[in-house]
Amino acid sequence: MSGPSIQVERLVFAYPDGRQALFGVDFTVEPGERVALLGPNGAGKTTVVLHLNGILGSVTGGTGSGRIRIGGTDLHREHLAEIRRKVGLVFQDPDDQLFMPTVRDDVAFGPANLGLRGSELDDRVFEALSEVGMQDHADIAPHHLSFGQRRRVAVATVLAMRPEVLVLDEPSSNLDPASRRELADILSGLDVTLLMITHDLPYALQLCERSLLIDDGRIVADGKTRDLLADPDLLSAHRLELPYGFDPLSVSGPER
Amino acid sequence: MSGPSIQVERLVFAYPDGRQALFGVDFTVEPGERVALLGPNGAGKTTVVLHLNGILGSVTGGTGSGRIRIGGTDLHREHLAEIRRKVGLVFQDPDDQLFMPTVRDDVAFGPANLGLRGSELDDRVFEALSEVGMQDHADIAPHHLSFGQRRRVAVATVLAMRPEVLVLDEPSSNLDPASRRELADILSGLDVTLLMITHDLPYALQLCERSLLIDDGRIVADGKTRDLLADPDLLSAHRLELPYGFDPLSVSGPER
Amino acid sequence: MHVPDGFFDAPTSIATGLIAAGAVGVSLQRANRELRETGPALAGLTAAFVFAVQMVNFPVGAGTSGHLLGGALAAALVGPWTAVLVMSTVLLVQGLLFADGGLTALGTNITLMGVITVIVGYFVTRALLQALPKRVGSVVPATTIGALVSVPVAALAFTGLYAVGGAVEIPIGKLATAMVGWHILVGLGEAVITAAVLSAVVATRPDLVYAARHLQKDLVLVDADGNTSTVAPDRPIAPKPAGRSLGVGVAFTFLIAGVISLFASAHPDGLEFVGAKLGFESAAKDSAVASSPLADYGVSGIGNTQVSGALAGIIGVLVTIAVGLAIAKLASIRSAARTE
Amino acid sequence: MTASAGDGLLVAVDSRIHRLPAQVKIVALFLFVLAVVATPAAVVWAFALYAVLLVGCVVLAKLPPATVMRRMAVETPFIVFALLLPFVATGPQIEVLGLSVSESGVFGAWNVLAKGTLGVVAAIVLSATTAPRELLAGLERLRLPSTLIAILSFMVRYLSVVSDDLHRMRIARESRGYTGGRAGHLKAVAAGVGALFVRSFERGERVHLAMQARGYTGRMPQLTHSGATRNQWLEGLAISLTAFAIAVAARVVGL
Ligand SMILES: Nc1ncnc2c1ncn2[C@@H]1O[C@H](COP(=O)(O)OP(=O)(O)OP(=O)(O)O)[C@@H](O)[C@H]1O
Ligand SMILES: Nc1ncnc2c1ncn2[C@@H]1O[C@H](COP(=O)(O)OP(=O)(O)OP(=O)(O)O)[C@@H](O)[C@H]1O
Ligand SMILES: [Mg+2]
Ligand SMILES: [Mg+2]
Repeated sequence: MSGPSIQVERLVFAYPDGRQALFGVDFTVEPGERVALLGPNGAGKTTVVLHLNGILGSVTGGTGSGRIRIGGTDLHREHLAEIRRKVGLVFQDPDDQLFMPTVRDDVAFGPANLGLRGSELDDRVFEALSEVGMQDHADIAPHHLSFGQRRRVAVATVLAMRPEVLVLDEPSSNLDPASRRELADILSGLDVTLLMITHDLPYALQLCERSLLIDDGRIVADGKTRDLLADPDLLSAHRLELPYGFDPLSVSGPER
Repeated sequence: MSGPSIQVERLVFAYPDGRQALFGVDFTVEPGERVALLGPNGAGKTTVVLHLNGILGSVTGGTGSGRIRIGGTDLHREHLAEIRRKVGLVFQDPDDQLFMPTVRDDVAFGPANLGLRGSELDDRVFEALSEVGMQDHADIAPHHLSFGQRRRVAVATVLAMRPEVLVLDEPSSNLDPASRRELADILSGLDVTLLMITHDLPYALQLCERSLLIDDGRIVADGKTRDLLADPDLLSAHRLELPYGFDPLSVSGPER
Repeated sequence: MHVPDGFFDAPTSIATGLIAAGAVGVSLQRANRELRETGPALAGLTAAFVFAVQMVNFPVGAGTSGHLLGGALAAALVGPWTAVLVMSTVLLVQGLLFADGGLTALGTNITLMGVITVIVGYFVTRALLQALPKRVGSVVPATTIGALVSVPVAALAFTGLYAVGGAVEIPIGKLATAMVGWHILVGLGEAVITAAVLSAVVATRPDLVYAARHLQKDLVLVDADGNTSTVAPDRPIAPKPAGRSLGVGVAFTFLIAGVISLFASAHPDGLEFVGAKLGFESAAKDSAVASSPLADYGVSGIGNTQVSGALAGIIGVLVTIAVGLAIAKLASIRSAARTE
Repeated sequence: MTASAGDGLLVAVDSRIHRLPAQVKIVALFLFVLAVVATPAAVVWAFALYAVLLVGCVVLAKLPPATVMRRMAVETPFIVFALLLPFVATGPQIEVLGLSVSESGVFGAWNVLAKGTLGVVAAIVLSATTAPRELLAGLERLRLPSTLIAILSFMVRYLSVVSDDLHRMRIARESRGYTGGRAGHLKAVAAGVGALFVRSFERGERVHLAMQARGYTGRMPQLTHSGATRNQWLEGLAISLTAFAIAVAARVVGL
């Protein structure tokens, strides 16, 4: 890739019902970085993230302005397919992500579009499902899984595509604690650029060196996760709080 | 109420596609108790909880057996309406819970079914929305809210009914940390019997004196939350883990 | 097939309006039992789906397209009475909000697309279920054929109405030929969609399919002590076993075809009986070619062999049934092989 | 997530017609269409007057003419039919532009076109000025049986669920590298239509259960009180009454 993995400039966006969600968002993520996107409910996190592979925004005819570059390529209509292959997006709601009749088909869908076939495809699917511990559920319909299981499958569908940029919208919510840790292990083992939305600040600290704090459709802070979390005024101004008894300075983060 | 708030005996249940989810669940919750329901993904937590007001199970013609009593009343078809008035249920997926065209109508739906009208109804709606901090969004369509906002409205819809027994399926997931604390404050201020599913063990400790641990459709532990969380073997056998650096003995729980 | 305002004369509109009102009235009473168990949500969803399905204009060769009706599918899913209500609701919304189908023609549209497709679809389905192996999977081929038959029959009924109360006189034979030939193709599309939807529902939630409720397998349960027991599955309202369905279904189908042939015969131009094979072929060809640059409802070109619409209609229905039975046979063999 | 069917075809501007209660508009629409249909096709001036009335409505409702034109496309099949009528209809033939066409066919074509078009435009005015939810309230006020209302309200709601689901499926598909183009999408939708149905079906079921959990017993609580005043009735029916007057005049006076 030439240039930063993700480059967002002056992004402005309003939903079709007229509510403006973004008021000029700017940030850059370099290749290989792991960045957490923090912020209160309704801050615009999901809205930003859905722009990154052209689901929302002017590229698909939405109302907004600004510029997005992924790996140096402008997010233009003609590059959409290519960019969507590069950027793997795990949606906040697993139901948005799963649409095939069985878990296996759903995970196979992406790699099959990349041209994988036969045993190679099966291996890829099995591997992705094993990573999230769902290999025994391959033949079930996704909507017959528990919510947490669906979330795990949703992560697997994207892992199976081996994207260059991995964007996750609250991947750890509804996961049991062990799965949450396992997911962190998987994510920190991957060699990708990572952008992760989360409300779990210790999780952000554990996985991401850097954090962006967004509120009311604007980036209000950008810096080392540890520094952000150590600033109680900043946190409380944006409805963020550390869990009781948690001290960001006492825990080792990913910086080492 | 005469007798325990919730009494579940030998509950067995299979989903229509043939998957058995519960293999004999027994537990009792006394009036005024706050109980956390813990367990890994796919353990059957949601399935148990959906039985408590007759959404799943033999009472509505489902496949299963066992007996459920709410406040001493058997969960029979003829008591269904009464029991549903007593038991307020917040679903795991807010999209299942919100179905009216605006947030206001959605919150008003329950109380209106209880017979409230006019300004009394409006007050009730406003109060419930204020409790979750969504009073400014009353006229918006629920599906135009962010995920966390939808979850808050879902909680409000049930609070507005002032149930005697409050059952919550992962109410804190997708909430920002401040909302999470505010929700805990609201819940601990209510004078109800509480049964709450959560994957957030410190949250369980903070709110609930007692916990049930369920795995593979069976109750595997029942006791003081503090004791359960202090048993690392039990936790790790059922995919539960305390967050890094968290010591259940160091924190004050609700027992005082 | 949506009829606009002023398409039929007043007596026809009023008569079909009365038929529709009667059908809806009876359905309202009878559907209450179905609805109490399953709730309006499922019916509403079926309505939304039928609506969506009617929006899908799928290509039927030569660059033209037709739209599906969905009556047989609705009947299989929610039961015939509720299905009539579902279809009526869809048509009402289309008329009010989408200007699709005129409001004064609402009765006509309900009769054609709501009542006839549901009745034909449901009877054919029930009749075939008698003949097919007694298991849940049989519902798919049975309803598929119900769907396949219901569309051309509705087209025939349309022609019949036109013969009675069309604002302008045109050769009914030609109209019937075009309508039926055309709608056999639409019926094929309808069959495909119906099969796709139903097989998915049957595979995961057989308890949701009204027509299959009495065919479900029992479930095995393990209780707290590890004892196994077998219980009957969730079975809200199952259709009563219908002994004479086959006869009634076939009779109804031919009644419609026959009534139309009467009108057609009364018409001076529609009386040239041509060989059956030839007639049917040219009917199919006409409808594919003559209407090619045009959207729906092509009327076959002029100067072709004059074909008796009634004959073509009956042949069309017969061929449809034959093809349908063959598919049913195949499908039931295949699904039997799969369950083995 | 984007274009939501929940808002239906409403053109969100504020106008006199938008503000009228839905039940008034529904009744007015029915009466208008009845008047149109009852008018003999030969009385051309009556249809011109109807058209003027409708154009007045469109202007009063501040509807963009382009939108109205676009929505008139539903009529296309019948325009086609009407255009064919002169050629296929029987009866005495007349010469038009060197072609021999059926006299009754020409007449019939005019009949179908004029009445159909007026009906379509009138319905467009209703749908563009009334949100689905108001429409429901209006139908309920008009005493449509509650069973139908219940089905209808769920249908309206599920139209947006299903269309959102379709939209989500498309996005989920594309964000995983699907480049099937239009035909490919159709194929994928056909393959996924069953899954989509079950999924929506189960969501419908869960929503119904959620409603029951909040005390639903089969009747939606009346949350809005949109009774129409007498002035509103008069205002709304003015056009329909004019149309009726025209229809009567047309029958009496003739050409
Ligand atoms: N489909 C939509 N239509 C209209 N407004 C919307 C829509 N989705 C979200 N919004 C609004 O846009 C704003 C930002 O929403 P967004 O979903 O990006 O929040 P978020 O930061 O992801 O919040 P959460 O943590 O709750 O998921 C909110 O005010 C929300 O109400
Ligand atoms: N609609 C359904 N049809 C068939 N099986 C189901 C359905 N819903 C859940 N299951 C299965 O039942 C089991 C229990 O599911 P349940 O939803 O109760 O889990 P849970 O404890 O709530 O998990 P989570 O923490 O992930 O929400 C799981 O194995 C799941 O796959
Ligand atoms: Mg979000
Ligand atoms: Mg659950």
